Amino acid sequence: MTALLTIIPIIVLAIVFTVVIITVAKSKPPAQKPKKMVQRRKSILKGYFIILLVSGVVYGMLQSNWGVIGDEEVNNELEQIDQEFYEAINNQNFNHESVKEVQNWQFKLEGDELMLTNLNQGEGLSFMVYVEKIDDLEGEVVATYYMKGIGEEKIYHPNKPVITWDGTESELMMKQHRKEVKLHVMSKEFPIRQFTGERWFGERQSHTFNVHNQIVYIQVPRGTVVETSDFLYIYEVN
Amino acid sequence: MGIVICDNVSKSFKKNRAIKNLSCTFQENRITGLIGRNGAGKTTLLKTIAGRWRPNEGVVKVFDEDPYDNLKVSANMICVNDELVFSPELTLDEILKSGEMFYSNWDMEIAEGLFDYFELNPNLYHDQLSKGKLSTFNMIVGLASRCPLTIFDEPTTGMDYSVRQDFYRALLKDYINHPRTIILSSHLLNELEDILEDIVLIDKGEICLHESMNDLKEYAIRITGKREDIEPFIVEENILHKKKLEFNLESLVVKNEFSKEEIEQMKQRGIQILNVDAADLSMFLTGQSKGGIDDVF
Amino acid sequence: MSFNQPSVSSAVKNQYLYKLKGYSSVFVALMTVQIIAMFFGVLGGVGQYGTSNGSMYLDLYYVSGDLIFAFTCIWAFVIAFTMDSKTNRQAMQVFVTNQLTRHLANGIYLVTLSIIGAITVLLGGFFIKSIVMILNGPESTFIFVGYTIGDFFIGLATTSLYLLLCSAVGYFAGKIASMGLVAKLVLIIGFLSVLFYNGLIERISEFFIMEDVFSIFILKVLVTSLVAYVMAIWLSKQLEVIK
Amino acid sequence: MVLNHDSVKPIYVQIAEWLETEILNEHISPGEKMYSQYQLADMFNINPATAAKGLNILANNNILYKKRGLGMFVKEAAKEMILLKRKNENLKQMVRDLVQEANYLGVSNDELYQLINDIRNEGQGE
Repeated sequence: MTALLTIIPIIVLAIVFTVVIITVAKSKPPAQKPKKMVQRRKSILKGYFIILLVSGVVYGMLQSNWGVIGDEEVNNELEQIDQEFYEAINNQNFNHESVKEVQNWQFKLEGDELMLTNLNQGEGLSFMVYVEKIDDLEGEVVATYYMKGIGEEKIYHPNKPVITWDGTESELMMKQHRKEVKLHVMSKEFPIRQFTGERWFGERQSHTFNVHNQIVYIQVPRGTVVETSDFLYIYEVN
Repeated sequence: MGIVICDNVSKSFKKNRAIKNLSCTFQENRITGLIGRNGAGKTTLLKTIAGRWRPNEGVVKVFDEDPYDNLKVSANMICVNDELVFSPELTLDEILKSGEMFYSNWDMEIAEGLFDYFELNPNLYHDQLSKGKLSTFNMIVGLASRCPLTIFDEPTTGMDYSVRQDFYRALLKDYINHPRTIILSSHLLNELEDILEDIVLIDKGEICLHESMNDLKEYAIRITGKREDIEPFIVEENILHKKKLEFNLESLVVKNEFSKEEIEQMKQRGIQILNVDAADLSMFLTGQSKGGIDDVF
Repeated sequence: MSFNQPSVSSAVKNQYLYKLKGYSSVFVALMTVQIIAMFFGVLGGVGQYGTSNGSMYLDLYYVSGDLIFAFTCIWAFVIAFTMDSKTNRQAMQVFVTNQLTRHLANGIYLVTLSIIGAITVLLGGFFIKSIVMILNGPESTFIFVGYTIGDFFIGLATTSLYLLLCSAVGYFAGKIASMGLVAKLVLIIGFLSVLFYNGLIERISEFFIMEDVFSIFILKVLVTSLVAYVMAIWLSKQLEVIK
Repeated sequence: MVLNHDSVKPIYVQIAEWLETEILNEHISPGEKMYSQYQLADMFNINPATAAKGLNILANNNILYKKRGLGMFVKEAAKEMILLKRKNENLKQMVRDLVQEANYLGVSNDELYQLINDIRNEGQGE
């Protein structure tokens, strides 16, 4: 109910405005040319209703042109792509349509220890790293960044990470610039939400999308010991 | 047949009694004048008849029904006063059309004819009208609605003389063509006495006279002569108004209860006998004291 | 002179038409209130919600006609509050009327206003959304929550019912307010204590807002409105007899 | 005719007299339909009841008679009736007033006769 309390200022504001507007609207038309007054008022009203009707049509067109996101159908589709993506990565099936290679880094490893460091750990930003150990890599480390192959919608794509070698050539530093996205959610009005399970200020986060999809795939020579810092999760492949 | 019957009706506001134990009957298809001074209780009586409120005591019957909150009475009665509130957004023309919608007897031809005659602009709004034009418009609504019971409460407020004469004539002509019960309240009797059939005089919330207009004109006479000549003929209670003149002369208004012989005798003694104007008579009947304002000096 | 035997239905119909034709200022008030609500809605100050999801920070602006809905509810309340005021009563008494027909005509009129209000609330929602999209341009990202014809009709019904509820309560409150100074004070104190008395407002709002079964919601609103309305008529009868 | 509101005579008496004059002047002939109370009310701008009272005076004096549903009609002998009535009532009253005034002024009978003769001659001389 705290949500309800937060809207009390809005209600008070609305009451004040409404009372003022209604007293103004109720006041008599001025003595001079009230005929024009009343006619003008009536035509303004007509104009208002026409604008409202037109905006209904406009919105319908915009919605169909720009596509629908957040719809159940679309969500299911995204979920399916999500599954296919992880499955493909796990099976090293990098040519699958759900996988898109973005960048590839190669480094020369000295010794048999590799330290992976997340430079973003203070910000609570984590990395998901797949590590594959391969026999015929001669002291090479290959890091590849993959993302989901789901079109151009930028809200699905975070900034790509920056991966660098530190001076000792045994520590791989990963950094990512957090991406800020401003989203306008074209929500349904409350009286509709009431019967779609969303209620007043209900679980609106449910509109958030599965964007936790940056995957860094690292190939290292077999026998290398991989150590990690916090906020960096490793899945060993094979 | 009594269209409106008031039996022992009292109505008070806060502590102020507007009408007291008032009984009267308004006959069907007559024009009755309700005459009284300002504050005599005319408006209170008319609003009670119109069913705007319930009397504190007594019974009011209109068309044999209690008018309060009564749809049948409302549909067959219109009460025109200067408090009529119409929509501020409707032109006069549109108000007339609304009237036509509500009242089944509505006569749009009369309404339009009167509109033209009084040069009212049908495109104006009600609250734009001057006091006189407002009364004219309200009067047109009252006439055109052609209700079996039509009440005009001080309908001529703000009208100038010629418009008042036109209104009385219009009222009479429409009444002749479509007889109905009309109650007309006014403090100006002399202008409308000819068109009235009955008159009800009201003073301080009480009825002091209910007569036909013709009887009212013979109700009293004015006798002027020397006091000692007059005195033998006069009964004290019958004196309505007394005025002392120079040379021991007196001018009395008395109830006309004299026989033909008495009148003859008075004439022979040189006593002057005149009729009393109905308007003057109503003033004397509703007056505070028998001498009028002269008593003060 | 023939007597006119009016039927209640024809008297109600005439009064209703007269009100509808002669009082467009209520729609002007509706329009103004909604335009103000739209202004705030387009500014986007409402329903902002930030969420961090790993490598992405989402600033979510919820765009909807919620504010229009709230303002319109208050409009319905205020209009109903003044509907049977002394001036408006006098305006009805000019023509054929009695208490029953007046209240019935008022009731039907308020139902009409509720439906018109509901249509404008929903269309106003589209208006806000369209304006936000046009102002932000096609480069911005919008999330459309699939809006079906069915949603529109559910919204229409629900909004009408909420507006009807507000107007019935407003009609009742207006009658209480015409009771005189003491009664007015009682009304205001009562209203404030309902607002702030622990738990009461929650229970009242839960009763309507948390109801997610449509048919039960309809029943709740209709019964409450009818009770408020009948109480208003009863109160009105008492008041007018006293006077 | 214009009604005289200041007259001692009530309006309905004035109406009755006017109707009599109409008959005497033969504007309405015997056997013809008399004006209705509504026509009279309209003509003189008076209440129809007042007009009816004026008509009733003539009916009571046997100058008019009622035909059911058709209105009032002028009797055949109306003119004679009016003349007789006026002689008996009105003229007598006028003479009474005349004599009274003469007494006041101390005018003798001879002088009065002389005056009447003079005025009659004046009328004939014209």
